[in-house]
Amino acid sequence: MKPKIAVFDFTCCEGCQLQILNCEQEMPDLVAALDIITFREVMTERSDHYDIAFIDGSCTTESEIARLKEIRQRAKMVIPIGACACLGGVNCFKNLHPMEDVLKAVYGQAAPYYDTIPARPIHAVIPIDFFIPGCPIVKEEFIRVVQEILAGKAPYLPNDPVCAECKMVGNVCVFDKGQTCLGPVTRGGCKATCVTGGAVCWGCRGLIDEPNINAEKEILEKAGLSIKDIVEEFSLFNACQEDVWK
Amino acid sequence: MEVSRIDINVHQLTRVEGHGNIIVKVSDGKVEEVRWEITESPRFFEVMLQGRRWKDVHVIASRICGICSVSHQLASLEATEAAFGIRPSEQTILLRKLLYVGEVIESHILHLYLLAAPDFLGAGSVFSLLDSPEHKDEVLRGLRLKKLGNDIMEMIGGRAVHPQAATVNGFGRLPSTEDLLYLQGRLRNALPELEAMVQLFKGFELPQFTRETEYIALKHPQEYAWIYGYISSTDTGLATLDQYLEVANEYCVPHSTAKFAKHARESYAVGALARINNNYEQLNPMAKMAADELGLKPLCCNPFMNNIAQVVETVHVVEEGIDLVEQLLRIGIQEEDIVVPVKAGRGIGAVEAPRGLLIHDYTYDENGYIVEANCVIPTNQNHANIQRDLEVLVPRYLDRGENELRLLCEMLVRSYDPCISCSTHMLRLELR
Amino acid sequence: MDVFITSKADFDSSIQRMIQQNEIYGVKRKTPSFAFDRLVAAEELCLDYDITVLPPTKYLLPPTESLIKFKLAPEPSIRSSAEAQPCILIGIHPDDLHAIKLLDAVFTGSLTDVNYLARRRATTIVGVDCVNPWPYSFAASMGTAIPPRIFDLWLTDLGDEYLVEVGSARGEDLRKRYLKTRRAREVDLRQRNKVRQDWLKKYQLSLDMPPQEIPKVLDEAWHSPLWEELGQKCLACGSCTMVCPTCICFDVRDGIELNLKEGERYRRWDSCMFDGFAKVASGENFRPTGTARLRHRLYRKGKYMLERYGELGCVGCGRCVHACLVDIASPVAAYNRLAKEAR
Amino acid sequence: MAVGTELGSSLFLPKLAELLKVEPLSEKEKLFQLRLKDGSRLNHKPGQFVEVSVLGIGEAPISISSSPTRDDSFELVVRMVGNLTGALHRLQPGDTVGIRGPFGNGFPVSELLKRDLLFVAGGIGLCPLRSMIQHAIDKREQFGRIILLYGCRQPAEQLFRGELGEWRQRPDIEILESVDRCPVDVAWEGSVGVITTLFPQVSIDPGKTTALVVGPPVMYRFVVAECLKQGIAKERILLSLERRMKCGMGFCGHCQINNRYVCQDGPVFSYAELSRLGEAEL
Ligand SMILES: Cc1cc2nc3c(=O)[nH]c(=O)nc-3n(C[C@H](O)[C@H](O)[C@H](O)COP(=O)(O)OP(=O)(O)OC[C@H]3O[C@@H](n4cnc5c(N)ncnc54)[C@H](O)[C@@H]3O)c2cc1C
Ligand code: SF4
Ligand code: SF4
Ligand code: SF4
Repeated sequence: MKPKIAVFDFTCCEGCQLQILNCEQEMPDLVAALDIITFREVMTERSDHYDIAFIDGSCTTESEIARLKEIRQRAKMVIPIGACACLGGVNCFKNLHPMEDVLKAVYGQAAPYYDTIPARPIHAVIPIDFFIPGCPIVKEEFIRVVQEILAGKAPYLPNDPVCAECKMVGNVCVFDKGQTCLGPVTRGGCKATCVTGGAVCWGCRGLIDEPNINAEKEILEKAGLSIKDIVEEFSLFNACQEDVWK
Repeated sequence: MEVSRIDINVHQLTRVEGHGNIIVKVSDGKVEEVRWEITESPRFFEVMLQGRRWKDVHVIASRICGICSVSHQLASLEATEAAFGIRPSEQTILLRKLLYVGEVIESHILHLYLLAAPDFLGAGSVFSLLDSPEHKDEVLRGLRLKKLGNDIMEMIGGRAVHPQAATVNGFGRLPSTEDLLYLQGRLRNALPELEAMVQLFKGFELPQFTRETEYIALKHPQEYAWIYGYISSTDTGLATLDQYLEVANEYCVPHSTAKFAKHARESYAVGALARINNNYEQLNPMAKMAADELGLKPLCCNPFMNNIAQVVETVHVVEEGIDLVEQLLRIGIQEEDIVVPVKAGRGIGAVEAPRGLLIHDYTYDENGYIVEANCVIPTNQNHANIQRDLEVLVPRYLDRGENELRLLCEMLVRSYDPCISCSTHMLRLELR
Repeated sequence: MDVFITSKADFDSSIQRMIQQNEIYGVKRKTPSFAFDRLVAAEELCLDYDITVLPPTKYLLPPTESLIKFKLAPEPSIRSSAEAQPCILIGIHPDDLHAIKLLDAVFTGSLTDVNYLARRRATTIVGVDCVNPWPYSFAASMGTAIPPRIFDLWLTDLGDEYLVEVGSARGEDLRKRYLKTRRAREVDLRQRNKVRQDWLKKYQLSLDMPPQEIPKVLDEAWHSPLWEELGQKCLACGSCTMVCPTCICFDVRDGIELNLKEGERYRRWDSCMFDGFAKVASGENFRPTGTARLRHRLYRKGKYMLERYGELGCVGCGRCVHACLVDIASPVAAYNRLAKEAR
Repeated sequence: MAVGTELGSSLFLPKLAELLKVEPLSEKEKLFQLRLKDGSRLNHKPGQFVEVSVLGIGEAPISISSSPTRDDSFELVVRMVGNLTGALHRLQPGDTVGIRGPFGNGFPVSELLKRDLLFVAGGIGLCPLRSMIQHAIDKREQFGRIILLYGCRQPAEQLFRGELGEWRQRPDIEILESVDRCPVDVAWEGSVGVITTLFPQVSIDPGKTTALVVGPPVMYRFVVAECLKQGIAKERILLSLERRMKCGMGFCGHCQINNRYVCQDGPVFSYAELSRLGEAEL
């Protein structure tokens, strides 16, 4: 029996769902191996009988909480995908302001019609079975997770920092170029794609299980960042994980 | 057929980016309500940009939209560069244009094959088309073209969604000559596929529905404008970028989390059709032939033709890509020092995102931190026009019955290729 | 000894011909450093480089490498994927060649790793003396700045010419096919000895003892406070091991296709500095702290490898010294400090 | 240089083996009987282990729990703890797995000849010991006394209950059993308490005895102390260790303890040797 797959979008840029659609070469095999039954962005058909729910985006409204609870009830496996769903991601920024102010400022008189709550990752609302981090998710990792689930394996979640893969692909460390990087404390598995792509690691895959935050802060300071800059660096994708890095 | 009562409530329209509803109520043969409603949760990006260092700004801006992340990045980079008084090198501009070609191909093909085509082929999704022996090959062709777009973005930008290489005044990583030669081959090989795409869409029957409106797009004296130009309107002619606020009058409407916009009339349209209506003459030869073949001529006021305009533009950008690669090979890729002279100031960046005119407007302090940011999103500019189109379409097709009318409404909205999540992320948050 | 001289101009055109007919990897600029990469044109080759980001051992033990391929249907079957394409590595420094000597001892000793052996045999090694030691290297004091005799060809930069030493039949064949040489004379050899002495003096870091003494120092150092001091700063990022030419630890994983009919087992670089490296399925972690891991790494380099394979596990290239962002990975700093503690 | 040697067959290439029998032993452990498909014998020594693969899932080191003195099949006991072990538990007789090895030194059988053997097994530790126990039973005349101290957390976790019953019948084997705790409604004739409580119940001749100890890491320290107290020499206390392992050949580095590789130099070590290794923490 092919597993029945649903893909849901919450508050996000939908780039992670797009990454699924970007598996152009694998698409025929994916369609053959999976029974994709709900995927609003590309499907009109839909069904509520799914085994695995992939969730893109973070939870930012009351109605999304309700929707998540319903998904949890129906799905055997819930797998958040992407920084917004796994970490809260960039959405967590609005949490820094009181929600009534946010609403009033935006909608004025109409505020009571709208529903906004502090942004949060999916696991803060419902229990999850696994997660695929990244902003956006890495196509190859998505495929691998699907393969492992199909094979009856618990999917592998990398816990080595980005630096390790950055070295494996042979990058020159950006600290050597006078830039700064969150690679030493960020969960690898992306092949250090941002450094390889000419940028730095912004921490989109979240922190590793036991990050040495003090050591990281020390090297950022040594590289000339102010406390404010360091906070910004961490808060780009990890604003909701404040308790770990503050 | 006598239709006295219609109650259409499309909750979360499918095969579009983001969340929107279509509500149509007809009773006793009278149209009581036609509403295009946006329910996407807002994300307040303009506030997020406030206080950020210049080097992170385009990284954050990219996250406004996963589908047109390159557009947001480039508009953002242009705004920052304008604020700092930077003029990027020829190489940087060529590479940006090439990156853009990748995005336009990917985005248009995504819409044409994965979102729109199922309507014309009577399917619910591309997945069921892949299962059908009749359509499988067409879909595979679409996927190949889509991959071409993604591969260009990967090679030039680092990856397809939220690429990392483009930075203020340059590229953090440059393609090699072999990369460019490889792309050249890939682009050339795509030409026959484009021909097949044109034939496929020629076979689709589009509703003959027209409604005159204003079309706004960037315009450039020398080229079909993508990432540089003036603002051009089919009603009022040219305007400079700093007049953008007069053009895009944004306003809030009840029950929508997105803002609407108007200019010379009560609504206007942006996007592929708006571009062709403004810049038809600058299309490449093959693209013009495709336009001819598909019966697209300015001024075209059938919103469903936006699909066709995307087909034509896809042909155009592949040709443009071949040309850009040749230019890059001619000048030879050089490593450049990326110098960024930070200073206080305001800058505006404007690009034609696949879905239409996109503007970022930043004000920086002397240390390169953002003081104020404003963004005008394509789909916001289209919401009002979609609403007006629906208001005219519904009474005209009332006799078709509820099901067909619902499909027509959906197809109409879909033909704008709306990017709803973008459109709600730019709500201004003024905190006191 | 077969030693020859070739002019630099001739050498460049030889390389160009070599590139046309062979798969050849050489040292190229990778701003602000250098890297071994596939050569496309002779002018890309930099033989006066200081260091490469990754050592050339990446061609013998690649970051990921398929070990076996299998089919599950219709009948289960497995085959080895040990295979290698012939290639030439050009520009290997003496210290990196010492590392290869150690790898040979590990992988072709009492048990043979055929994946390694296949690659090793397919690889022709053209080395070069290090003219510009980088500031983090301490190879001179490790005795690894002079190449071991396991090369096919060895180049020494004599100004306008290279001195070319032939180390194997394969090297001789390469010389005959591509290089325009004359036999070296006594003065050339004297010149080589002289420049080598000059270069040795350029190393900025040095071990305060003969390298053979390191194990003795370590014998007394198990409880040194140094481990704790360094260990708590460790990011467990693995950078120090990833860049090291003698680090060889790997993880083994299975991959399977979406059709569940075929797949492969592959190995991938691993690091004893990762916190999960010694963790078993029951949750027990046999090296749970940065302190224990850092100590293990430096013992392995300075003692265990020597005891097991007859070669030190550190060749003094200095890559880890520089790669470590918190400045704790340096073997030379640690060994010198421990020696001082012992005195 | 060895580089000139012939490319042999890859040590990473498993042989295919057929599952002949799958038998649940307890809630979490199953016994697997296997035979190599190419008809060859495994040729292992008691105390060695194999790397078992389920293709597509992975590989894990598993002790061989049957004696080479039996037939051309061999037996493994696997506790379900994760991916590979979970996949094994889903297999049926007739299915195929991959086998590499045997690996490791195994018990030093020739040094054990004529000696009294004190087997101390904690939980699943009985599995590797069973290969040696079977061996000693099959060649009973070659060894002195055979004493087995077997401790589990509770009666239901006892493995090989049938075989234990047979051993208990034999006059030439002495068996003492303990459980950490026993539910009130379960009949239990052995001791209640940790395994070391069994020591005072046997009298051994320390000069003639070799202790063979396998169990969870926490058990080792206490059992070793007890053995020493009984006067058994450090060299005569043998322990089998578990470490993370990926290759079984001393390449991958995971199982290293100081300069020793558990997969090659072990898994059986004397306490004398382990006490010199700082990382063994014994
Ligand atoms: C010499 C020896 C003999 C053994 N004999 C037996 C026996 O007879 N019977 C028995 O049941 N068991 C035995 N074991 C233990 C058995 O090998 C493990 O239980 C088994 O490897 C678990 O594999 P798994 O795939 O089921 O577990 P998983 O938990 O799924 O682990 C899978 C793999 O992941 C790796 N892993 C574990 N933790 C981490 C982490 N934190 N980060 C990254 N990777 C990790 C492990 O290396 C393991 O190979 C023995 C072990 C050794 C060393
Ligand atoms: S660039 Fe970043 S990820 Fe790469 S090694 Fe340096 S710190 Fe680590
Ligand atoms: S331990 Fe450091 S200095 Fe020594 S060989 Fe490895 S990377 Fe080079
Ligand atoms: S020693 Fe340095 S380079 Fe090595 S793991 Fe620790 S922090 Fe990383």
